[in-house]
Amino acid sequence: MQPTGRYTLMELMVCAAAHLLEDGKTAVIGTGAPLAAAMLAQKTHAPDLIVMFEAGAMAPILEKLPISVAGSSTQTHALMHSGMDDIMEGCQRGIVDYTFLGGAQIDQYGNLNSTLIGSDYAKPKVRLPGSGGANDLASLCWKTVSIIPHTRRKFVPKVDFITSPGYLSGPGAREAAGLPAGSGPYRVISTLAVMGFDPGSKRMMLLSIHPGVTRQDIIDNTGFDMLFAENVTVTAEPSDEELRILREQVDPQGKIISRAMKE
Amino acid sequence: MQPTGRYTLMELMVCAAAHLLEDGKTAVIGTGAPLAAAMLAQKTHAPDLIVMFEAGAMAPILEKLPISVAGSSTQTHALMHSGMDDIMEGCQRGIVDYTFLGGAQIDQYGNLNSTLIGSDYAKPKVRLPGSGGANDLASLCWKTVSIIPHTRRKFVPKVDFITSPGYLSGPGAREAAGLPAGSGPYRVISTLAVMGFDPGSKRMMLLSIHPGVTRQDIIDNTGFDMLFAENVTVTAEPSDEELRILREQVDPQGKIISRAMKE
Amino acid sequence: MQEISGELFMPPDVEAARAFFREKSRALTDKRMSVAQAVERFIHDGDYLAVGGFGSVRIPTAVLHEIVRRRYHNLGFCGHCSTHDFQILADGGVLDRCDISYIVGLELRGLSPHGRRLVERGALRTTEWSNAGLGWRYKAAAMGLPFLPARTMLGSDTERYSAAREITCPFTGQKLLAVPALFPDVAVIHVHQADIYGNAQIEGIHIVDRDLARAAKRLIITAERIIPTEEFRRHPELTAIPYWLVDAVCLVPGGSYPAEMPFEYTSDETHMADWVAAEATEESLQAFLDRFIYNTPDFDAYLALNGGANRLAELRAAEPLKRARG
Amino acid sequence: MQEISGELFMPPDVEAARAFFREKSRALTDKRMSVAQAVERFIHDGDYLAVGGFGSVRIPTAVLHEIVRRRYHNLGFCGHCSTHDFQILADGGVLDRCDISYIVGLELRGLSPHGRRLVERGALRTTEWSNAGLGWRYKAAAMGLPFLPARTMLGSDTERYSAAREITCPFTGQKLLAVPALFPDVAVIHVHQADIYGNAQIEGIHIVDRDLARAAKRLIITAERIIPTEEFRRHPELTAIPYWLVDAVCLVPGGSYPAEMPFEYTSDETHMADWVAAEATEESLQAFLDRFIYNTPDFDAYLALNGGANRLAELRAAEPLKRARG
Repeated sequence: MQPTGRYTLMELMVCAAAHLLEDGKTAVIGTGAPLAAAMLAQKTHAPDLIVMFEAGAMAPILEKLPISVAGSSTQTHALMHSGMDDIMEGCQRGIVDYTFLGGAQIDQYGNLNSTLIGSDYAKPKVRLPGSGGANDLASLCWKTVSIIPHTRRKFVPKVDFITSPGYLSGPGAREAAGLPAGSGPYRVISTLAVMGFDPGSKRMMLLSIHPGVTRQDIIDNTGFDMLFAENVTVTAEPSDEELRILREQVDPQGKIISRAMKE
Repeated sequence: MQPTGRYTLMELMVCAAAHLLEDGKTAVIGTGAPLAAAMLAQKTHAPDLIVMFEAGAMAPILEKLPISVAGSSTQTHALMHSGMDDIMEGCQRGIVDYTFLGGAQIDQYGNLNSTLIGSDYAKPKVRLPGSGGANDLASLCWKTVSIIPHTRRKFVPKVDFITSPGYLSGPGAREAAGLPAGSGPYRVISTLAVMGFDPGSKRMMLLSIHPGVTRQDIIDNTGFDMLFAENVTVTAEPSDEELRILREQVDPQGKIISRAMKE
Repeated sequence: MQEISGELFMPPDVEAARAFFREKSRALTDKRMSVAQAVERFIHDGDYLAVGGFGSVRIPTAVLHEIVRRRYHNLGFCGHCSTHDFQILADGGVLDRCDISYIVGLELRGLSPHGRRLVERGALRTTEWSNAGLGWRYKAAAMGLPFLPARTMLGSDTERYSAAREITCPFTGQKLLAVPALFPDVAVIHVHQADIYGNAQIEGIHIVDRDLARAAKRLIITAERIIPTEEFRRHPELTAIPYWLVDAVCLVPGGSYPAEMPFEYTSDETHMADWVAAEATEESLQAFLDRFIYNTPDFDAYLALNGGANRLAELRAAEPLKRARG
Repeated sequence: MQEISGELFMPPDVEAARAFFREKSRALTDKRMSVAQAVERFIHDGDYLAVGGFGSVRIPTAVLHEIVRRRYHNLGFCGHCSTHDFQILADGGVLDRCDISYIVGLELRGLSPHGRRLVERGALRTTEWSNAGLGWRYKAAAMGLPFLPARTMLGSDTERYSAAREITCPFTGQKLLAVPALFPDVAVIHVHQADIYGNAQIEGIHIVDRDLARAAKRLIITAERIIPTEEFRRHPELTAIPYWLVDAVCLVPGGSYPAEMPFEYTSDETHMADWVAAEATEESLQAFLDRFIYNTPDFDAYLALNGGANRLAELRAAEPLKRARG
């Protein structure tokens, strides 16, 4: 499903993620594609985007892509070396605008599973790491963006385990559960498209489709009924300038952008 | 009531307080006489007494007597510059052995009043500072020592306001209120005597009487029925060595030891 | 359950606080302004005010004077470890309600006669707390929680005249005190170093100021000096307050005077004793305030009235804490 | 109210914890000892263990190896942000129960095959949490409270398989999650500098280690270097852990290897990849553990097997964080 030779699918997704980030806002970011997106945003339209890592680094100047959210590479030239409490409590207080999450499964309400595959908690078919900070960030940050490969195995009617809350069972469910009002899933960036959520039903709704991808591709690769926005656009392709920055400054070794997304 | 010319009453009280402090234990100390006692203890039998101040200084090497519990003089050569949370949460966790408190009134259960004199909270006859950290320390530290002038105005049947809990209404009352088990008033050092508390009734009990003071003096100056221990002793007089250290090293300007206690 | 009757001046509405913090600007902008500009812009009649430091240690004197000079009305105040800070505001008559863990007292300096008069004649609505209790109210707010449990104040009249609530632990069944989150409308903290954006360092003990900076809806920083942002990036372990929490940065050398500033200068006991003496009568107090605040344009002029640079130099020489080299 | 069914391995008995801390020695004594001595003295079969750092960052590798080498039984473990630390203990078969916010995963390094096998065949009793949830469990313990309220985990299966409890705020009426205090029997934290008594400095982010050090009943410190106590008194702002919390101080240069140590050395990705590869089968794993742990006397010998001082020098050269001068 590689759209053209000018850029990789990952480069398209990283740029789509970068475009979501506003200047002068805060984001708690993990490793991998989301961090490449944040770095690209800082080097283009959002120089004052404040990047935080859940383990305690605040507003670093990133020199290389970290492999751990607590590693030295998250702390270079930081404005503050703090702790996980300060970061997570800031999220809970409402000062963190964006976060990025991944997962093994996602459903139409944006609920994410990164704990297990199977039906028996005590003896899962596949044990995955668990929440880590994902549940906290999905619960507390204002806008959650998920990046996830678009297959029926991952876009499922019902996740095997709700590790991190999306809109749970639908409208009002987050608030009823005690989660902060007005927070929740914002966008899903997949290998096929960019999706948001219908304000009324809180169901996933396709907003833009990647170049070369058809509606039928979406339907064939989605395990639930995907809503389509009234005017679905084509996902903006990376500009040559964005690609140059990505390849020369953000990820010169191509650790992320030349990687195909694991399925 | 000055017992002899060799030492002042305050010197006797400071030494009595110092004798209570064990080596290698922790104490949250305020300013004034208790601090002089802690410094004396460190320079005599308790070199490794750990002194903390409620505002955040941990284990300083004290050079001069501070006038504020948050001042620079509480922080000189400290092992850690922390915050009030770290100190108070340590008390709540159970790692602080001793604290010293004063007050305008004390009753037979060791309840202390430093909030107001009068019967109408909204329009007190005399407004005093309030709890400060006293309620916290009296609630959370293992052993509370009070230093207070011995008069009927201060040793009262019922304090006008329980600012800081002693044994409240008697046996079991602290635990029933939710306060930590096994904590509470330990000693009261007055201008006339040293008192403890009867294990059964939790009522104040005289343990040692200052030189030159009579039982009748105690009765005349106490507003409630004071219990007397089976063998009441005479409060140990300061040794020449203790006086030398007090006068030359702890309080060379005589700010505390040559002061008569305010009544 | 003990009857608890105190007035809760600031309900712990965490959803309203989240909505406020969502809209608060996190932009990287030069926030330097005069104390007058900061006060005018970020403090309004009726606001609930909290200040950092510890009464006679590291207090934002210039802002407190400006509040009095502008004759604010009906301010609420968090009387947490407050001595000279409360004294300035109480003498200036700008307060109408006060959460109290410690006011009126001046530690070893005795009691404030005017502060006493004010409370004794019922001129302030007051609610009682302990130092830890109020500190944990800031921490609850900083954590984005409506309350924190505590094991203090229980069984005392301090609890009875507070606005806390008793709860039962869902695990142990034990009785605990719930202290409500306190989100001050505005907090003012005096620090050693800040940059133009609001990143701030506090030297020595921080008391409760890390939590207060996070709990406050608006935050004014006064600083002994402004340093380059690069200094924060070279020593991120020393940053106490990151810039996105801060609304105003005011350069005020000597800004804690007459209170002490650890590592900088000690307190002016003479002037603070004069202040207490001036409170003897309403008349003497008004004359004192006229001289030192109302008829004085700003903090520098106030310092000048008290000996200015020479006096500050004496107080610097007497400061016990010396910075370690390297 | 959501049904919550997870097992609570460590009930938050704050009175028992207070009684323990009351008796714990606060004496100023030289606590230096070998890793073997510290493990033998302070870790026992069945203990509930917690480690500082973040899985592949600042972990106490020497102590983890010694626990495996001594073939401990039925340890409980706090799987908070745990990657290589959990991997060592899980591969060594010393665990029988685990609180989980993150295990089995190795961040960008993939998943641990053996860790997966262990959980998938039900060989570990497990309870789910989030990173903040487990971190706040340490903080509740550090604060001497039986629980802290939280606004995470609510409504998710993470909550359902946790051992938290839903409560109602006495002020706002809102639903909150109560996370129980966690007082580990023993915690092990690797730090940059310690003195012989246990005062410790951590450089860079502290993650949750300030709270963990206070929550743990017994605390083993491993340190890159031992420095004079005077250094702590010269820089009290850098002290993360005061000596009276500490039971043992072990000097272990390179002690976080193969995990990274900020400001010191980066991680050995080759060796960590070899470790994952060795987990392919039980046989290959046993051979690997024989070579690197069971048949290896101590951590220095383990380092030597991996290139020793030369390898460590390469990793030091590759460390991104440089200390600011002055």
